[in-house]
Amino acid sequence: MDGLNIPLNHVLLVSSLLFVIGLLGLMIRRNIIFILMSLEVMLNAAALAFVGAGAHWGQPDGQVVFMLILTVAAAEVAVGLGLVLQIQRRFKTLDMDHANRMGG
Amino acid sequence: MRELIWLIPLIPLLSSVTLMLSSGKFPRLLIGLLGVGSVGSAALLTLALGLDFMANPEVLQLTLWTWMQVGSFAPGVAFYFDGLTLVMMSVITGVGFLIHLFSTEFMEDDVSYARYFAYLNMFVAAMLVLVMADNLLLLYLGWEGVGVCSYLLVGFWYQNSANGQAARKAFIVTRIGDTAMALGLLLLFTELGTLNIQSMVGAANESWQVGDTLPLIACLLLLGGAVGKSAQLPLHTWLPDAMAGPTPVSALIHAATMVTAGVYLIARTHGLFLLAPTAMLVVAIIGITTSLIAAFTALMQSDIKRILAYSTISQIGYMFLALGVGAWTAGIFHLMTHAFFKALLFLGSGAIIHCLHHEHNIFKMGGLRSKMPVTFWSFMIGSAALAALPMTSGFFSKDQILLEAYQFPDIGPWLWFAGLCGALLTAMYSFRLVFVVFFGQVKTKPDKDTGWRMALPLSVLCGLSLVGGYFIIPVESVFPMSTGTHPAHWVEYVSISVPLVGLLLAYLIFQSGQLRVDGLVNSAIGKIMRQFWLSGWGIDWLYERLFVRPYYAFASLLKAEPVDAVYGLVVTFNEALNGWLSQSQTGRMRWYITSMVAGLVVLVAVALQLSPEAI
Amino acid sequence: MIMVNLILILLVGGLLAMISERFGKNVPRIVALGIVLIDLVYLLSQLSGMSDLTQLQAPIPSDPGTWLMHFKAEWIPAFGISLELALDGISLLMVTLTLVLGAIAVSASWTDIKIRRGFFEANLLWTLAGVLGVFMALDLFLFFLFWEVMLIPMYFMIAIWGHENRGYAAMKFFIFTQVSGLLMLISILALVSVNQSATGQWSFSYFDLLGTPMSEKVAHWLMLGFFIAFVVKLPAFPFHTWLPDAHTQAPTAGSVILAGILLKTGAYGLIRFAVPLFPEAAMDFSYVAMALGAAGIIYGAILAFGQTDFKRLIAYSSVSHMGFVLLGVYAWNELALQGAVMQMVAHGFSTAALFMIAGALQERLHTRELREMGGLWQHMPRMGAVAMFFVLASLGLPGLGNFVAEFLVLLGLFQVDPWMTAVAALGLIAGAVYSLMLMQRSFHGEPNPKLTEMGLVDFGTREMITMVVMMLALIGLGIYPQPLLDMAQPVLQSLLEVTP
Amino acid sequence: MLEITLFYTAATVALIATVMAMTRANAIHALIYLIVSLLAIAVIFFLIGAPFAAALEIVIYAGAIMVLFVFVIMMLNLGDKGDRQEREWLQLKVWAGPAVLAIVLFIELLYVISTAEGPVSTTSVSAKEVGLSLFGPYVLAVEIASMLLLAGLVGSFHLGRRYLERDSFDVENSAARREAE
Repeated sequence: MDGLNIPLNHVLLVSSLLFVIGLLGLMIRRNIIFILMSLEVMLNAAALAFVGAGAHWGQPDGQVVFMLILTVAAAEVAVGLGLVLQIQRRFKTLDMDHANRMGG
Repeated sequence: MRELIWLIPLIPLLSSVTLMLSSGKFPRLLIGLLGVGSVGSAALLTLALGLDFMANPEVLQLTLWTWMQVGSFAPGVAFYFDGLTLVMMSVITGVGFLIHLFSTEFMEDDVSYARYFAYLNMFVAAMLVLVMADNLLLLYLGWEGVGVCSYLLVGFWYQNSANGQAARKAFIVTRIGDTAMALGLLLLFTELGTLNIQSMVGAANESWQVGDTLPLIACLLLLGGAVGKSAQLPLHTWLPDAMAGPTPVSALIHAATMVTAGVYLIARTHGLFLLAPTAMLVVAIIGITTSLIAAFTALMQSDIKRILAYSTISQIGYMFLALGVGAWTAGIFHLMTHAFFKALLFLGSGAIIHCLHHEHNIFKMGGLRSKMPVTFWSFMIGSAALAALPMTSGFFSKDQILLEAYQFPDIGPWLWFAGLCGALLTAMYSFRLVFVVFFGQVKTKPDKDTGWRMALPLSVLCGLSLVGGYFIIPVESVFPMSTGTHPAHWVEYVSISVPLVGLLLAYLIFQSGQLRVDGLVNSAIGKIMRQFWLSGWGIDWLYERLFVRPYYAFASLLKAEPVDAVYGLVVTFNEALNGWLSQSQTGRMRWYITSMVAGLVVLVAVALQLSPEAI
Repeated sequence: MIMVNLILILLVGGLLAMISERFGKNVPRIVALGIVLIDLVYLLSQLSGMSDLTQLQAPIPSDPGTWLMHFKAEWIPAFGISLELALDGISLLMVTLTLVLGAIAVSASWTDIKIRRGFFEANLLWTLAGVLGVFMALDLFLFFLFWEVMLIPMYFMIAIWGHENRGYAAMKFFIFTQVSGLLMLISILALVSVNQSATGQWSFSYFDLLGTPMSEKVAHWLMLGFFIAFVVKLPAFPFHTWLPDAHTQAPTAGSVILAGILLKTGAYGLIRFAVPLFPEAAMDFSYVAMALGAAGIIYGAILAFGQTDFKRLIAYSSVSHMGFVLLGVYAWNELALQGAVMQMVAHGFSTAALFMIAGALQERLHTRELREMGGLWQHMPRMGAVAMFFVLASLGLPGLGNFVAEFLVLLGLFQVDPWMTAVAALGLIAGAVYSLMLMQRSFHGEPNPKLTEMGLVDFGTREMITMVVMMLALIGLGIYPQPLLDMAQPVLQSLLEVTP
Repeated sequence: MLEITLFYTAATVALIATVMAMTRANAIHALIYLIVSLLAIAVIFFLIGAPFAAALEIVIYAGAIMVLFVFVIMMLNLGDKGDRQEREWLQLKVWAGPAVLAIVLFIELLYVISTAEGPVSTTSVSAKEVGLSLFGPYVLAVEIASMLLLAGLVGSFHLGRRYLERDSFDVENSAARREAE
């Protein structure tokens, strides 16, 4: 099997590509639903990197961190979507550029 | 008895303080008694002291207390009394007393009677301290004290801004000289380790050679003070303006006493000047130049007090000439006689002004000979003495100065000749004044004649002006004997005859009209010269442009505080930064995220750059 | 303990004054005056128990036992911070000056404070407490603390009771002093840590920090930190720009305290800390400092001449006068130092008095603009005469304290650098120019007809008493300054021995 | 060999699906692409020897979390208007700057991971091992995660409750407004 294994840096490459795509989405989307989705993608990318690294060393720690990320994602989505509903109610739109009261 | 010398300045000082504290609540009689009485008693004490000194000519040194002591610097409040001091004190208290008496009548209608005498007494006290001081610092105290009193008295009628202007000019111009003098004091102390005049001169003779640079610098700095106070070139411009003060003030301060302080200073420190022949030469040249310039200017003036003011400048120029050629005794002698006859002339003009509703222009006067006989004779005698007609007091002193100037090496005859020209001019302008004011048509009628309080001082001063020349001043122990031989007789004859020629010229031009000068005066050059001399050789004009206006311009330029503008830049920068950064607070999430990513990119790049091995 | 009491009396007194407003609007000022006088009497009574003050032994700077008073209590021992106060001749002079001028300042604002008088008097007393602390603290941490303590109440005084542009002035004052104070804090901390690495012990005590060995470069930078803090306070050109605003906008008592006392803390700091702690660095730096001093004299005088605001003119004259102090300190010989100390005291009186006159005019005319004055002597001859006296004092008339000070400074300076002296002496001329201009525009000249209708009231008894006290003080300093010189002499002597 | 082929296929699918998800105008479409992406990542997990993670990815991520999204999108009921709006927002000028930044960041990441040598281990880490370390050395993290979930629960309940009580809220508001008038 030697030489035919999946190379670690390819896994990381995929992970970082996903991360960057998620980041790009975060930067360009104005709809808060898409922003939350982008966040999910980024979290996932990070999780992939962890799991990949864990697998590289053959240790369970990567997956443990994956699970922590999972909980964070779940909590974040729960609260985030709750906020989405509130924003829709207050501003009658999901455009985050409207929620700019903190502008200086 | 002599130990009570400190009472002499103290009495006028106390009187002055009392008058100041009275807030003008004393009756006039009491004010007059205090003002005149204090100076009178000082004069009596001086007289007693003088008699005592004549009998037993011993120098007195009296330290009241140490003013301040820092290390070896320990000037005392201490008096030094010798013949020179005695002469000065006599002039100050004697002439001072007469002028105070005169003032009681001259100022009788003034609302600020008490203030006037407070200032005048203060002046006498300060002047006495000046001449009695045994060290230069105490002398400086008196020096500045008289300056302040002069300022206060010139600007006595403060409601008129022009008077304030004149007073300020007087103080500031003399202050320029005073600052030079202060620097001289610093130099002398630093080099010689004392400011006590006697020991300083002794130390100077030990550590310096004749012709060294340091004594030259020190003497020139002291000379700066002297020319400021004595209204010599180039700091003479304040004196004509200082005539804005009450006339008795002009008589006391700006003719008899304060303006001669410079002469006194140089005479007092003659030991230093002897070490710096160049400085002496400068003194002589300044003296004779000033004398001529002022005499020309006096010839053109029409304000009676300004004529006398320029005449004073001119006469002090003679004293400087005397000092410069080493004729110390003659210089001090002329100081004394000048105090008599110039005080007489000023008081006389004061009487005229008092009786003529404050008229100053001589061409609006005329024919006063019969209306004001006392004043007329005062003027006649005063002018004769001023012009140095034979047998008057001015004759003896001025003649002596000219003769000694003639003997001065190298340029002596030139100095003598210039002095003669001055004497000619002096005779002309002084008798021009007499002829215009007292002869001819009556143009303004006097509404009163002088009372006894005016007449008495005038008479006494008349007498002094006549016989003052026979006084022998007790300064032979103070100054080195002049060693010159007697010059040829023709020199003496010329010296005697020149004033008479001047008198004759004045008569022909201003009285009989036989000598017509209209053509000369009205020619193009004549007009220009006339204007030029009238304005005092344009020196005021020059200073106005050289110093006053640039200073004003500079001050108004700086008023905006350029330094603060620099700090303002910091503020502006911060405000700009604030504006810029708060604009970046758009409140838009995408903008924040993008900024964060940009920051992240930079941070990662920096981290990679800084420690690539960490990966 | 005496020194602690001196400060505590003022601190507690401030609280009392604040509370006393409940008993009537005019009670706080009486309380405040009483507190300051009690403090002054307390100080004098404690001193009279001591040996003859003119026979002071020379305190060895590094040996607290030789000082007039010394108090030390532990505070934060872990860092070597203690409550250390000490008094020598110079501090004693300054403390006395502070209390005398403090009483005068209370009197100066007797009537012109209309709102929250209790709090005003409290701030005044707290400022005084801070100043006393600055003059007595010899633990650098404590010194810094007091340095800040005197700043904050002063800020309130300007910001709450000041004139039309008070907010700006107060903020400017605060920022300038705060930033410079921060530099000093950095220097203090650095100095302490340098000392710690040399001796292995943390200590903020002046006595331990004297003679800390350090490299030339370090000494230079640390000295600069102290120097800037002190010259901003002094203030010296070009750090002076806070002063005209602060002085002009402050209420009368504030101006009196600012000009009379607060500026002196800067000079005191230079003499006590900036030079002795870093003797070599300070001496290397002396020409720069002296040049700043000379520049300040001339610059301040010219700007004073250009002003048309009474208080602003006096404020710039302070810049000019403080230039002499800076020159005196950095000429660093006995004559010049005595002159500097003398100038601190004399300027305290003369400028405080002029500010009081300005305050009195403002109260009567509701303006400080010189162009709207003129001929005031006619209406208020007493005030005119008093103003004339202090104007003459400030232009350095011999026989008054300022002359002695300026002459001694110039004399000392001449031995170091004659040319600098010549430049500084120009300040004497420029000083005369602006001083007389001030007199001309306010009290002399044609009476302004508008003013005649206002029914101006001359100085009353209370004002005259304060003025006469200051006049007598200046005359005393002018004709017999010896007691003061004797008091400072041993201290200066021993400080001079610290430097090479 | 099969594994490697599968890995690259899954990776490609994940990337394409993610890109599609990010660029859709319609939220439901995007969501479905996202689910595809998540499933592909689950495959990768499986391939690199983390079967437990793969299962969780499918069950929790693709199953539970995404379903939340679906519900919310349904509640919001965006419709065609929302789609048009989204298309307007996706302009090139909006893209350009962030894209540059993202590419630079990616290059930096690439530089960092380029040093990661070696293969992924073939031995899979079993759920048991994961469980042992979860409740062994990571027990504190598990506790914290539980707290986090609790907080998320409370928070979402709170936020959502107000949404459901919208009408009553508006009534209160208008009542307050009337009083103010």
